[in-house]
Amino acid sequence: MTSAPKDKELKPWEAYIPQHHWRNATDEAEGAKLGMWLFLSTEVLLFAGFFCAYAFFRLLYPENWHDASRYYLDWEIGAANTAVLLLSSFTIVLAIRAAQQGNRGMMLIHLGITQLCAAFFLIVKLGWEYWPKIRDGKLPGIFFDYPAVYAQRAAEKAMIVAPDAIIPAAQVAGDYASTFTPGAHDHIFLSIYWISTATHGFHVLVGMFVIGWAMWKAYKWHYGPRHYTSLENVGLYWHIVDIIWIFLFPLLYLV
Amino acid sequence: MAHHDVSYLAPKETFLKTVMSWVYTIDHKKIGLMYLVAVLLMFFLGGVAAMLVRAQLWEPTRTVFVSEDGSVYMNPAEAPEGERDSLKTETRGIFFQPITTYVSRPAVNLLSGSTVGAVITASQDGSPSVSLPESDGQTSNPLNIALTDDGSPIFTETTDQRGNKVWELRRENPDSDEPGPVLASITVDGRGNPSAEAGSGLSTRKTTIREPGSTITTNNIYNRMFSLHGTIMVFLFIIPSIPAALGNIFLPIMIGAKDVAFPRLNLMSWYIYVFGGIFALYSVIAGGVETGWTFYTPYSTTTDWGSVTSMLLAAFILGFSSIFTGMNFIVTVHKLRVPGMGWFDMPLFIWALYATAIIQVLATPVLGITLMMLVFERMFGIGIFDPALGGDPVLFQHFFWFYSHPAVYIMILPAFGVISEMLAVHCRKRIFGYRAIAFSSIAIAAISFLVWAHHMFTAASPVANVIFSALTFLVAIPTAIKVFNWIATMYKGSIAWTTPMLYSAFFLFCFTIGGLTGPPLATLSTDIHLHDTYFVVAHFHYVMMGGTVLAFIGALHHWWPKFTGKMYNEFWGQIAGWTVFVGFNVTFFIQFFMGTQGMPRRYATYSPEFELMHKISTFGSWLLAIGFLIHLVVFAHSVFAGRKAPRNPWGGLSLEWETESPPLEHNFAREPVLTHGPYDYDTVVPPHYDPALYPLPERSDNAPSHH
Amino acid sequence: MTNPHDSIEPREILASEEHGHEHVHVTPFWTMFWVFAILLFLTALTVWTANIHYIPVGNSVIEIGATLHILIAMTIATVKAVLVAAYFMHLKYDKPVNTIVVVSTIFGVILFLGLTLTDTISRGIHDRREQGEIHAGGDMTLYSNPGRLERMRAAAQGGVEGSVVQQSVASGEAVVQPPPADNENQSADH
Amino acid sequence: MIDLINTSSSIINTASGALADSWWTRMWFRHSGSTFAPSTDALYYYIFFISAFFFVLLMGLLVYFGIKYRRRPGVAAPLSPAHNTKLEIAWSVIPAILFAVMFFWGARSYLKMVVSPSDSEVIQVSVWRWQWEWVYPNGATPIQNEKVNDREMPFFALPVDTNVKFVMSSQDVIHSFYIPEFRIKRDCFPNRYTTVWVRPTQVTHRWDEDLEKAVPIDPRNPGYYLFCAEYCGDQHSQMANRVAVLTRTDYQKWLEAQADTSSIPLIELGLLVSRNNGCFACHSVDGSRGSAPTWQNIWNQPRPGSRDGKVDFNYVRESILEPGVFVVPGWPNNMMSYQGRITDREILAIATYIQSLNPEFAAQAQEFSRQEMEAQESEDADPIDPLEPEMN
Repeated sequence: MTSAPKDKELKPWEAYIPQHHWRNATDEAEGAKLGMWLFLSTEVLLFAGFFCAYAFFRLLYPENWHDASRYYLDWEIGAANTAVLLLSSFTIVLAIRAAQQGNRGMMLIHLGITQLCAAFFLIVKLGWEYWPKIRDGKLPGIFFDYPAVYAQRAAEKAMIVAPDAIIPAAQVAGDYASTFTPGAHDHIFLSIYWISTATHGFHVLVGMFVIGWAMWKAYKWHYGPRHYTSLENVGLYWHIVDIIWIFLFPLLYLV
Repeated sequence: MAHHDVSYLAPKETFLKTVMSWVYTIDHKKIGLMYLVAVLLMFFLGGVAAMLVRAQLWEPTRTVFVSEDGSVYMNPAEAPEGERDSLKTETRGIFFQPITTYVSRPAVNLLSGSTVGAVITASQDGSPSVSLPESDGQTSNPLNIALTDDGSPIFTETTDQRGNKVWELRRENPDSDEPGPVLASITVDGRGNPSAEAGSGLSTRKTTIREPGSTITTNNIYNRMFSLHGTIMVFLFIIPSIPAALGNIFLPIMIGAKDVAFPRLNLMSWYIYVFGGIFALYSVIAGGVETGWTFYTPYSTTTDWGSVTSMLLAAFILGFSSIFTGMNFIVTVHKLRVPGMGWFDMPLFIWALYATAIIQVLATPVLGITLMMLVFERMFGIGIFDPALGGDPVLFQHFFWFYSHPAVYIMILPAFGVISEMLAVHCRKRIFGYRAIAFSSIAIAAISFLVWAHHMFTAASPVANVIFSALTFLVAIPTAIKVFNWIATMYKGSIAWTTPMLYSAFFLFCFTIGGLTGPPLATLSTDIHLHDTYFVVAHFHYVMMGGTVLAFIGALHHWWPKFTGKMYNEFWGQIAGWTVFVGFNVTFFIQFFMGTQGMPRRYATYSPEFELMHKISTFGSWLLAIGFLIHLVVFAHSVFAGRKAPRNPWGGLSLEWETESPPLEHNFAREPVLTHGPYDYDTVVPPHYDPALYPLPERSDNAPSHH
Repeated sequence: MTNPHDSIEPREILASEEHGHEHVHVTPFWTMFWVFAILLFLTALTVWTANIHYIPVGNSVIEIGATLHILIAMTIATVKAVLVAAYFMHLKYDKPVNTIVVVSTIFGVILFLGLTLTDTISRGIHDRREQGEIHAGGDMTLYSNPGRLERMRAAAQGGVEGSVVQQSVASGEAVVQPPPADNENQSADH
Repeated sequence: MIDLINTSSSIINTASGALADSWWTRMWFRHSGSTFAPSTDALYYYIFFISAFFFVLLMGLLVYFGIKYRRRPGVAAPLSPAHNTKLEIAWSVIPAILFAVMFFWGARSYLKMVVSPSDSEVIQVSVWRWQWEWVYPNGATPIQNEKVNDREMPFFALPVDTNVKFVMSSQDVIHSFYIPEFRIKRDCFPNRYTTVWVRPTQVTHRWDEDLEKAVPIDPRNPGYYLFCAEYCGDQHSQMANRVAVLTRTDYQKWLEAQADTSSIPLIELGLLVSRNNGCFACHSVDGSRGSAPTWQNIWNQPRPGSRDGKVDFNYVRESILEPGVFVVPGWPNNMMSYQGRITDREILAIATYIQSLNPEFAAQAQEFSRQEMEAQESEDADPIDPLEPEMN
């Protein structure tokens, strides 16, 4: 074989050659993707632990669970975060599309939007959800401050001056919060809320790091029509974070 | 030309470079070899714990009568007439004496009515010291103790009636020369354990600095030993033993690949294993766990003893190592088979590893989340598993066994794989029912997820028990099929009784016993009686040790020439094999009878009626240890003085026998071409094997080997 | 690490037919956009259905219970997840092996949840709890080691002012503070 | 199918009944003590003989092939088929059928263990580290003790041919209620009740009027064991108690005697009650160090910070009923409350017993115990005020 001098103008994605033990780049890309899917399946089974604990206690204490969900959590915040995560999933798909078309600018823009969405998600989570809960003693397990929560609830109820006629109407409107009384197992509900959302939040954080890494590689021209395997895998990871949230959101915030 | 044409074991130019070539290696063979050394080390550690467990059970812990000259009597009447009055009673087991003091710093806190106090401490040899409270920068003496010029308190040293050394701290008596009342005293007994007492009649109170775990009884040491044995053997030895060590070395070679799919992930898996191992060893050093390897709540959430959290984190981390290995193997098998190798051209070891990898990937994450939740439970009291907070301990058992039951198939499936390989090679026979064995591996992997609650027949609800009992029997069928196929493979073979073949036969013997004692445990009413007794212990060891460990040792001999390039001593290998086999059966067979007689497991002591059986079992464990030590010597001898191994010492047909011994850095000089299946012993003379030594059967066309 | 392809010129590889994503399916923009829109719509639908508890029918109302709610919400969530997996995650266009991985994962999750709940549902803990046989969680007086809970609570609430428990710790009394709503379930005779 | 199982199980039941007490049954199992034992054992033997058949078959083939087809130089392995569909189907289906029989049979006899008959006598079982406590229907907890492996442990009796249901709950970690002779086992959980029932069939003990306790009929058979089968910590292996089966009449006499502790002097009763409640698992009486303070010489010792400031009747009472209120500094607060499981007289007895452990106060304790006994015996005596004897 001839050994021509290397073409300095080749971009990294054009010059990409597979690792030594792969027969060709297609095999390598498919193998990497299969590996990623296997990793995602471990993620799903990891979260299955939370879902199983959730289902178990929900079946034990259905009313308590339902009321706690409506009282302690704001569905507006959850819904906003869901929408943001869906948007970020969409933009990362567009980033991959940009890579397939060799459009580095669009790729960076879309990855940037994804990063902003992830940051938005985390800021909302920490600032608007975690912090007020920490302040009010709505913490998991034995950290749950029943006296403080009861006192707070009593104060809230004192402020609701509700004529009898209004309450059924409020119920019809689904405003369970107005009749809520803290239950005996709120601390377990909040335990599951905290550990599952914190684990999910940790995955979002990890996602931000890997998306940042993908942005750096995109900036350095590592992704192009013929090679964007790791970008695709980052996308897969990000989508699974999204899918887990799709399930966590209604379970924790809505029903 | 390039240096990847030399053996993977070949040293580099300098020693440092050689070391670095192992530290940074992404070569699956080096990683596998490092795994192998590590798991053997762990096997040794877990084995020592097992020996101590059996030693403790040599005889029950009893009250004995000790005379002044140290003679021991079971009954005071046995003592000579004159000594009977002075007999002291002592509780003793054969091996572990009760240790009453763990922390060597007993202290007496002398509170003098106000908040200021002084702490008197003694070191292990009993030498006392007092720290007095500081006030206004000067040492005050609220207790009126006689002080020396430099301010240190004066102790008077005496001896009590028993001859123990006693240091006394007395209140100063300024009015007369008579010593004042005793404030506190420190006594050091014959064994060197200091104990401190506050004097009576004073406004003092006794506190002894009792750090958690300050009293260790015989039982407690025993409990740590069996927990140590369980955790080490399960998480650090048996799960990585065949897949991560031998699988890593041979899976790519046997499918003709240069490496596993993700070599860097493979290296990461190894370092994660080391990292997890460090956590586990730290836990052992920091006091060990006494929860058993199952970590049942609420025991594990409430025990203050030892370092449970560290062990939980260790198992959590080791889980990732296992997951990464599994992912790697699945992708490797899917994508890196040599051209022409279809799924049914793969050696059965690969099928077994593939089935194992499926379980590793699907089950291990649940263990991860379970242990994380348990760590949270211990640290933050989240109340999911802790009944005191409204949680449910049975939920924990479900979580735990959802992983840990499939985990026993992670342990045994690779053993099935190596047995298929060894039997075919050493019987020189096409494996009987190739597809049945291959599919039964996958079937076992699938069914293993359906049966976990048979570990909970005394805990779960009756409805669930009936469902799980039925599902449990499903897993017995593919397992039975495998055993029948292996025996059928021997039919009309040309059986060479080498050490690997010997171990295959031992495996068939022990695993059949282990398998056949499964149905009484899957059947509900008999399991209720046998649950948590020695019957379970014996069954488990017949499957795990008689199955996996014997297969592992056999596989080590089978592939030893290949991955080390040296032959081992056949004669001593077989001697050691027979010792292990006899020792194993002596140790564990008697335990079936203990179990049906109702001897519960995890007992530090027991009723005297079980004594003979326990003695036999303990005796067997010594034989077992001797057998393993002979193996160790044989391997060491082979490494240092073994003769060079040929490429294909057994006449095997799978691809690993085509390459050099030890293999090249990239396994093959050039990509191998598949010309025959792994079990075509009827028609093909194995590569690199003397055709004169390999007569082919009459009817075949005596096709020459492809070389 | 050594690369056996060192001696091979990159262009040669490019010239060969073994390209990474040679025949890859380029993500169609509008398909993805519509999937995204449907996902947003389904999110809104989840929220909307979750907040409807009664459907007025003439003079009466039909009640939507918690079970029905959870079924509706989970069905919608599953549809969303399938959309994300099929389109965003490319399962629809990929080799079937990835789909097999996903299906076996879901199989594993269903087994885990399903078989665990077979036990926990059928043990009838809920009924017996209502008959007063079983004490609800949080009844900490039953616990053998109240001191541990005290210590953990004290540690947990170290900085919180005015906490009842903190006072009890300070006064040296190991008073366990059970959740007030649970008082009627406690019994002293255990 | 079920009929077939019924028939076969009854045949085997008869056969195993005939085998009872042979060396063969003795080799495997302990006495068959309940109605569950025969069917469980019979099923076990069914599985055993099937297993033994297959084991002998397979190992016989292994050895035979191993010898017959051992490698000979220059001799080829003869051709043989690599698979045989009929054979393979046979060895898949036959085990499946045998397993199905095991499952149905096992599930049938198991479900009988689950549902207790409605006429069962209910015994409340409470368990904690490391002690079993049975509360009989008349409210009694046994005062009879028997030595089991070096330890004095409470002795439990059951009536023969009577359905007995145990309602069990644990106070701390998981324990498991296991009586090998009855072939029953069930885990006990904290915060939850589990049940198990049994119908004993063999009388092991009789009521001895003179000794006022149950004694073995055959001295070589001192009764059954009650084991804890779920690992629960340090003294897990020492949670063994004797369980005896009496005739109905003897059982009634035994039960009445257990309920009546009034004839036992306080110091003696204190020792009994402490034993039965597992106090000695943690507290020693000889000054040696356990996981709780010793009782030796503590009477009248100062306890600064407690209400009375020293160990007296009030202090002991409070420590038993509300152990968390004052914890001796330096010791872990891990004692559970005995509120509701112990009578006033028993508390008084424990306190007197502790008093008697201090030589200085031993005479005082004896005297008080004697006075109290006299008061018990004279019918019109006022009940003694436990705070009365507190003299300094």
